[in-house]
Amino acid sequence: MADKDMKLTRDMFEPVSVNTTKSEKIEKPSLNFWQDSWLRVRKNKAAIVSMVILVLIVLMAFIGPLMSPYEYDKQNASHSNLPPRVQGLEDISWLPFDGTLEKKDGTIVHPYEDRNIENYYWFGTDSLGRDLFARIWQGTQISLLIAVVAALLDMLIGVTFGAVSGYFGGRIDNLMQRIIEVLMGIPNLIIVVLMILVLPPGIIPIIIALSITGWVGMARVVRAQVLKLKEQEFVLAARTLGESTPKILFKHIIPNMFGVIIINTMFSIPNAIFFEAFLSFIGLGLPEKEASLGTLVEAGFRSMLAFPYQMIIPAIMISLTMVVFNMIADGLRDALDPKMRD
Amino acid sequence: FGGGDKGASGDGDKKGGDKAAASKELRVLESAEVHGMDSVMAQDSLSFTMLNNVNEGLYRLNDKQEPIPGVADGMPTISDDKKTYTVKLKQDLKWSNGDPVTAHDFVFAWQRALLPETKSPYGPYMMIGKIANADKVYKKKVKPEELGIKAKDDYTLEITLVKPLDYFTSLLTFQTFYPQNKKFVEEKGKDFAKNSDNLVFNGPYKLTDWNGPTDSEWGMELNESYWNNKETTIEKLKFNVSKDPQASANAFSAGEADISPRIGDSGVLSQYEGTEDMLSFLEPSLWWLKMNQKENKALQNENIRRAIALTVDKKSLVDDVLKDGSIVADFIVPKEFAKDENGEDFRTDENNFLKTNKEEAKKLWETGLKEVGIKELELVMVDQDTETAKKTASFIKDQLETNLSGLTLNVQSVPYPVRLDREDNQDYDILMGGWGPDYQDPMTYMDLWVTDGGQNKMSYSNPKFDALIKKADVDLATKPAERWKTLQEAEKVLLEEDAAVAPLYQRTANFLVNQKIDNLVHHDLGGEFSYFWAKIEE
Amino acid sequence: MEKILEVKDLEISFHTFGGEVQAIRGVSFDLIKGETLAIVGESGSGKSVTTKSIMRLLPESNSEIKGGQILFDGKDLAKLKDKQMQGIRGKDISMIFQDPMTSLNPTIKIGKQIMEPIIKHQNVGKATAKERALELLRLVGIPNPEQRFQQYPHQFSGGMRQRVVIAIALACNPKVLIADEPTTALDVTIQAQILELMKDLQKKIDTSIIFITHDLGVVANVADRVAVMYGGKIVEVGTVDEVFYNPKHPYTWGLISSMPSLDAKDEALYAIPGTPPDLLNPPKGDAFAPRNAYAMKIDLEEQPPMFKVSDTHYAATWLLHPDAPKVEPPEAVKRRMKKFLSEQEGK
Amino acid sequence: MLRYLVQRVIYMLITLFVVVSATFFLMKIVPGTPFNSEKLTDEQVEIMNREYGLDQPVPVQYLNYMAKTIQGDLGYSFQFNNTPVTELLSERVGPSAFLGFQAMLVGTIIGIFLGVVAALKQNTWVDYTSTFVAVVGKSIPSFIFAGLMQYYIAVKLGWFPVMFWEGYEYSILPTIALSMFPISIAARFMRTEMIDVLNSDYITLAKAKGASYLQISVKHALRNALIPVVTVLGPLAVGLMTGSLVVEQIYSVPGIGEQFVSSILTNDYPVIMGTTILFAALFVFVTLLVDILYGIIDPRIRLAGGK
Amino acid sequence: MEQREKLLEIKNLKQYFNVGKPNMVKAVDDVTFDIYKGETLGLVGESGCGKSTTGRTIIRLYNATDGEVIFNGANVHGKKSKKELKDFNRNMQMIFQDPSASLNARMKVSDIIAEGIDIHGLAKTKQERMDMVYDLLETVGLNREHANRYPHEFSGGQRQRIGIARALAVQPQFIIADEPISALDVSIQAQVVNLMKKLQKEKGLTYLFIAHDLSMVKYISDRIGVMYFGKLVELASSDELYENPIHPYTQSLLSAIPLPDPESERTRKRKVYNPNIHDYAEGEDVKMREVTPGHFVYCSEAELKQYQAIHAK
Ligand SMILES: Nc1ncnc2c1ncn2[C@@H]1O[C@H](COP(=O)(O)OP(=O)(O)OP(=O)(O)O)[C@@H](O)[C@H]1O
Ligand SMILES: Nc1ncnc2c1ncn2[C@@H]1O[C@H](COP(=O)(O)OP(=O)(O)OP(=O)(O)O)[C@@H](O)[C@H]1O
Ligand SMILES: [Mg+2]
Ligand SMILES: [Mg+2]
Repeated sequence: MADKDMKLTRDMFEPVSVNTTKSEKIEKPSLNFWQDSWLRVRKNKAAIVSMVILVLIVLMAFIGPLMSPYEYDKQNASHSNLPPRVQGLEDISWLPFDGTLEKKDGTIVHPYEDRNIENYYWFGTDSLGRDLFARIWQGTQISLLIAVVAALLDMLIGVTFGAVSGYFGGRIDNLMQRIIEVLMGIPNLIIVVLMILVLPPGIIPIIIALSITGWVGMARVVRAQVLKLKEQEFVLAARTLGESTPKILFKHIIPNMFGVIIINTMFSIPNAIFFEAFLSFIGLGLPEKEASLGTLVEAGFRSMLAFPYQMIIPAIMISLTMVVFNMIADGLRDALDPKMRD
Repeated sequence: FGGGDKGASGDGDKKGGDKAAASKELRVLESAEVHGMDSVMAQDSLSFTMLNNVNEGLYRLNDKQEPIPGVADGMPTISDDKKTYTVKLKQDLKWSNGDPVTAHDFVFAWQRALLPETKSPYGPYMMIGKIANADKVYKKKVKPEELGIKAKDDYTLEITLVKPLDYFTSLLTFQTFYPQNKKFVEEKGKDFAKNSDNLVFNGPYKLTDWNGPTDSEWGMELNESYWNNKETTIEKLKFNVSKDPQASANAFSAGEADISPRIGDSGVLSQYEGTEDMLSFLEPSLWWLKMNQKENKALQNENIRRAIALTVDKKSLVDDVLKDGSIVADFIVPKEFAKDENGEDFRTDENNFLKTNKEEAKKLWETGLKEVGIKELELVMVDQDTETAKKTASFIKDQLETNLSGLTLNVQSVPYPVRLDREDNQDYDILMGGWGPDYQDPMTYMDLWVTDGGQNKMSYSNPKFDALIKKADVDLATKPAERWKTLQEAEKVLLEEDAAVAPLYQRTANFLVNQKIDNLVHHDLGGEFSYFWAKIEE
Repeated sequence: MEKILEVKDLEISFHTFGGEVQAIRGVSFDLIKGETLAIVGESGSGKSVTTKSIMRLLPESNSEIKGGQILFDGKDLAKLKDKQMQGIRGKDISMIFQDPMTSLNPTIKIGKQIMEPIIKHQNVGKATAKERALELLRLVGIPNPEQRFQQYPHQFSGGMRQRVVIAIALACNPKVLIADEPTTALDVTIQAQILELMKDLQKKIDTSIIFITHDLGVVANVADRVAVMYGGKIVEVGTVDEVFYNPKHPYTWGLISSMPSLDAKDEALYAIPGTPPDLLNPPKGDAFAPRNAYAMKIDLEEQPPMFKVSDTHYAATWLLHPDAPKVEPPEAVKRRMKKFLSEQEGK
Repeated sequence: MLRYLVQRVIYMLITLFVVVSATFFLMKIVPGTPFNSEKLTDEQVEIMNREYGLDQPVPVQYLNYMAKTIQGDLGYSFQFNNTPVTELLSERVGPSAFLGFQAMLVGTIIGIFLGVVAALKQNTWVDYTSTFVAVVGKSIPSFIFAGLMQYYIAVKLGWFPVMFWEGYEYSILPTIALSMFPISIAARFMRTEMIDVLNSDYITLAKAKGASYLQISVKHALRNALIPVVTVLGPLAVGLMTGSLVVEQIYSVPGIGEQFVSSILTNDYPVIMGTTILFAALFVFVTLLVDILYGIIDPRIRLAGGK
Repeated sequence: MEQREKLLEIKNLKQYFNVGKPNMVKAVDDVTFDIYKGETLGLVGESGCGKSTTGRTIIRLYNATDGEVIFNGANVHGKKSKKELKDFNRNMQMIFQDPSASLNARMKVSDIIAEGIDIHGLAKTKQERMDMVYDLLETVGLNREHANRYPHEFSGGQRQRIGIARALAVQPQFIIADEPISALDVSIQAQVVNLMKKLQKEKGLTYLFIAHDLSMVKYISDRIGVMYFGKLVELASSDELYENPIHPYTQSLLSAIPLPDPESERTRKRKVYNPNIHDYAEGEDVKMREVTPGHFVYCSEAELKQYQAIHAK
């Protein structure tokens, strides 16, 4: 078995001294948690595409209102309800940008010609003659703002509450869990309406309304994680070293929940967008002039059949944003959740 | 499964509309529930409509908004001082349970409506100051029997007024003045009007399958004992609640409904623009901006108020924003509402005030600001949270802020009860509101603005205006022509001199109605429709 | 000696985020009817992957058999269809896993879990299957089998669960039983019981066992032959006596001398320095070379072939090459060898 | 077991009590009056306030309310001319509960199916499609979805009635609209759990027994994966059964969701309170139910609970 | 060896969980023993018998239900000032079982090791801190390049050594090692055990070494305690225990260990322990009794006689 056709010279059998310290060397480049996670996320094509779209949406939310020649809140009632018309695309009839509108009975109307309007409104105008292109991006900006702030608040409250409840356990935990139960028992519509009616109208009461019950989910997840982590040996090790409780929470426990926290926050963003739209639907959305995707889509819904573009474009925006956030959250869950790791 | 058993009757007719029309049944959508069928307690327009169709007062309105005899046998005999009305009743009218309809039923109902513990929203409001002794009865100073309505005999009523009221016959068509079957009401006690089984009817139809104020589905069928049902073709009606305008329009389009609720959304309306499906009525209902003059120095300034009133481009508001056929209102008493004996409209083409004039407004604004000594002004505008209101408010905000430099308008769209609350407490600077008539006379709009008037709620006070109203109300009660003039003068004071309120538009009501339905009669007062005159074209 | 299973030049890779993990790099061994072959080696050396590949239980999504054959009954298992494989699993070849706490389905009654393979493979009715299952429970020494039959796994202790798993594995009298660290998670006393049980049963049904462990004590107890794995390869194979008393591969030396013997107390234990090879980029030469105190130049260049020591004993180390210098094994190994040599002479 | 149940019920009652109390006081902060007529005279308002006890200090009102509630008297609606709240609720809760239940059923079945299929065919087009359906189901605001379905399926195609609540076929479109959310939630959760379970040791053992694909997924994996899904779906079911304003409004379903919103917007205190009690009771009940269900699905918990 | 200094005295230690609930566990039930300065006390017993709980209660991770732990003459449990606590934390440290769970995955190795240094302010400057970390890394056989890496990049043995470095950072006198090698590969266990022995020699450390691998325990320990169901059943020097196990449980335990020697395995006979053989009467005083000098067994008076009789033979 030993004889094979290879040239073995005697000197090859000289002992070499192996450096055992060298054998402890780690060849792989150092990857921290984030880099490692990023590698995983990168494999998820849907998440990556979603991230790119999200970046585009965010960019447009800020640039969009400036790109349009019209201001988002500038009314021009005589230009109301104009369908989308885009320079250059107006002659391509299968694109919905030719400035025409089909009526219920199938007739095509040409509002721009009929009303002698020279302007181009890329996404059309609303019932007060405001440019929908500018409004939609402005609305996206506001919706994102509301959603992100609400999600961050959820995170802040939820993590603190959950961490305290889980870490201290016992009676404190019991009490805090009861509080959560009660909060979940109170129909949150009451709380939301209350906030919106009691506080001056605007973005803030909506954010507060969203956050006031929104954090509960986060708190529960965090608590469950803390219960698990606080028994972990690295936490015990920190305790035996004499680490203080807040430091244990912030240095050891919470960083190890980043994955879960991020995933949850990512999921609460679309939930907030959704809820804002719902508030608009029941007439408790942002006050007029301001636009959010919720108010836009709701206004569009009212003229869904007459001016479909007024609903469809914001509906696409809102759905796209939600899809994108959900996909990213899903991707992150697969990448960050240790449970899903192979 | 709550709906299952109920649906048994309606299950077969999938394409309800067409089939229903053929079988002389109409399917009607309403945007709210019927809140109550006790005529004395009713306060919402749907309840009024239902009552108008299942019950009958002394008179009812016809398609020209004129009173015609109902329970009454002919028009009233009016005394010379115009304060005493004697009404003969038809002799053989019956309630649906077989009891006769008598004069006592009216006396009972009226007294009941007035007593405070009944908590009738319209009773005291409609009677005090009009019916003799109403105030005293209300304050319990005299017995209810002292109220100015007496049954001379079973079929003769004598009604005494405090002062002459030209519109009184038309007022008698109002549902609060309907008769109530005393025996039945007392027998049922708390259960009265709880559902259709606890009701009696003396009108063209009987209410059926109505389970009470929360019911979302009910019907009407012909009342065999009604005196005037020979020519009635619609034998049955089916009502459903549908609160979403687009959904209602969808049901209509799919043939599942013959009559939609009132639709205000221009987005929904514009789909039906120019089709025969749309039925529109110019209503005597007026919308305006109230300007609270209680504490706000700026709004106490007439120039500023006028500037605000002149700025809003009302034409654009009705044509471009509302797009529902509403018309510009440069007045406070609506068009096509009050007519004098010759059929002349109170509203002439001349007496228009506060017409939109942006340039003028700018100047007035500058002057006004100087007078008050400020450069900038921030005002809170309260409006209701309905779609139309919000859109209008947004338009107004834009109009005002663009034209009047230095003005910031904070719009607060609130639910109805909150709006009422804030109006009551005068917790607003500008309030977008409106008013519908309670009776067919300009006064229903004019006396709102007298100093400390119950509905003033904006601290407007001008002795000259008060004097004119008082004069019209009392001194000229028997001189219609002069009274008319005086009221027109008062309107001028209110708008032209004081710019106290800024009228915006007079509303048009729009409904989708199956083209086969003819002669669906619409009313300006009380109930919205009378169905029993309607005909179905084949 | 009848070969029941033959693995030839098996090569298996995993496709991971980091790249291709060459977990098995040319493994060959065979299993003789009725014997127990123990596979030892450090964590990650490829013991489980080898055995899982026999059962074709490697994750489909990212594993790949790159080469070699697994011959069983004349069939190459590596090439069988899923359906055919299902007919072999549990019937001809069955398996016991390391962790008895997680290998039973927590929501299904014990009895049902045992009956499953019987119904599947033996074409019998429920009643017969139940009979058989009860018999198996009795066989693996579970008291009150009738009552236990109706219970859920969480009502069993760890040792009892492992017995149940063994019962499942033996349900169809398999020709080959693969036990992947069946006692690692158990207490020593229970481990001893389980080992006795397995040996007992093996005699009764005459099955061949592949026994994976890294506990050399257990190997000494159960094995007829031993294969030592390192870095995805078998580096030494022989009878249990040959491997324990006359090891040839320096890794085996390290393994054996890192165990404290009950008598030697004060001398430091021999510790293999360094860390296991990175199978993402396996070294060019002998995978053990970087940790090998006896490494030679050639170890860094060429992978050693299997050198024959005796008919049953082979080792893959260049030290067995005639040209290699004679080296002294560590003290603990020498002590063992002495014993072996004296016995050899005795024979 | 009995002791455990009794303890749970006591906790439930305490929670309920706190929820009701909190809601009572919260509601009193909402501005506006419950008597929304411009025409009522001051005397009438006073009489009404007296009659409803609204002239008393809030704590007294609270005690009165609680006393009555315990006797099963939830008061009368302001908005609906004195209809007893109990009557009102019992009339409205039926359709909502029916729809919610049906949507939950349809939603979970479809969602679980999608999730299971996605997990079994992980990273294939099946998985991606299922994920896409789940995400989209969660991403389109329900009023848009309900509105579009009404127009295109009912009006244009005429497959189902446009609206109303008169027979079984009337419940189909609302059910579909309502079930989108449970579908997506169940699908996503199920997929995660299923993948997790499929990677567990006992599944490997089942494979080693020679069990087929189908047997493994149905007999072994499904039940174990269901356990965590039940926790999410429980509260979701409460949300659905207590009515959805959007769907009820668009399809004209006489349900409690729409009713509840309007009662909040019109300060109809007794109705708000009544609905809250109903909601909270259902919530605590479902929480208990979930725990019991947990025990049925998972024998480990059954025993722990019994201790 | 007679006048050895006691570092730790454990007196009637009890640790019950879920007191008052139906699922109460007496994890540690009236355990008494001493640990002398510089020695290694091994603690063995089957899974769940309370070894870890004993260790964790000693180091205050749990509040003892009853009993005393006296360390350096002071009671560990009970109220303590911040300073006393810090002192205590510096002097007593712990090494954990699971090398991957005992290191915070989100922290760099340098920060993990330096945690104790930071808490107790042992380094004045950043530089000093890093130097200490490098020192410790080298002490445990790693090198300074490793300081900037994350735990998951290390093998099990390396991680365990990082855990040891973390414990050493505060220069403790006493270390509780809770199964420090059970999760490691055989070939790597030796690394850790050698290291621990080396450190003991160099720094005069005292260990409580918890394990269930008896051959390793015997190798490292001076004395060994055997636990069974929350009770200490036998305590003796390690040679004595192996040669003359007295308590039947100990005998059974020893007879169950397979040795890496095929020859002896072929002949080994396993003894089975049946707790019923004791047959203690109600209220009988069962406690640790010294059978021969330094050899304690948990038994009744009658059993003591019996054991001594057998032993005398
Ligand atoms: N599913 C997988 N994906 C990627 N790599 C894998 C997978 N399964 C095993 N490996 C790799 O294959 C190699 C061999 O693993 P294997 O499980 O066979 O080791 P082992 O010898 O059984 O170790 P242990 O004693 O820890 O069980 C390891 O390097 C491991 O990382
Ligand atoms: N926090 C706790 N709450 C309740 N019971 C506990 C807790 N910690 C341990 N126990 C119980 O106490 C007993 C002793 O546990 P311990 O971990 O000390 O055993 P051990 O001897 O270390 O076992 P192993 O060898 O498995 O580590 C066990 O029955 C365990 O279930
Ligand atoms: Mg393995
Ligand atoms: Mg332990």
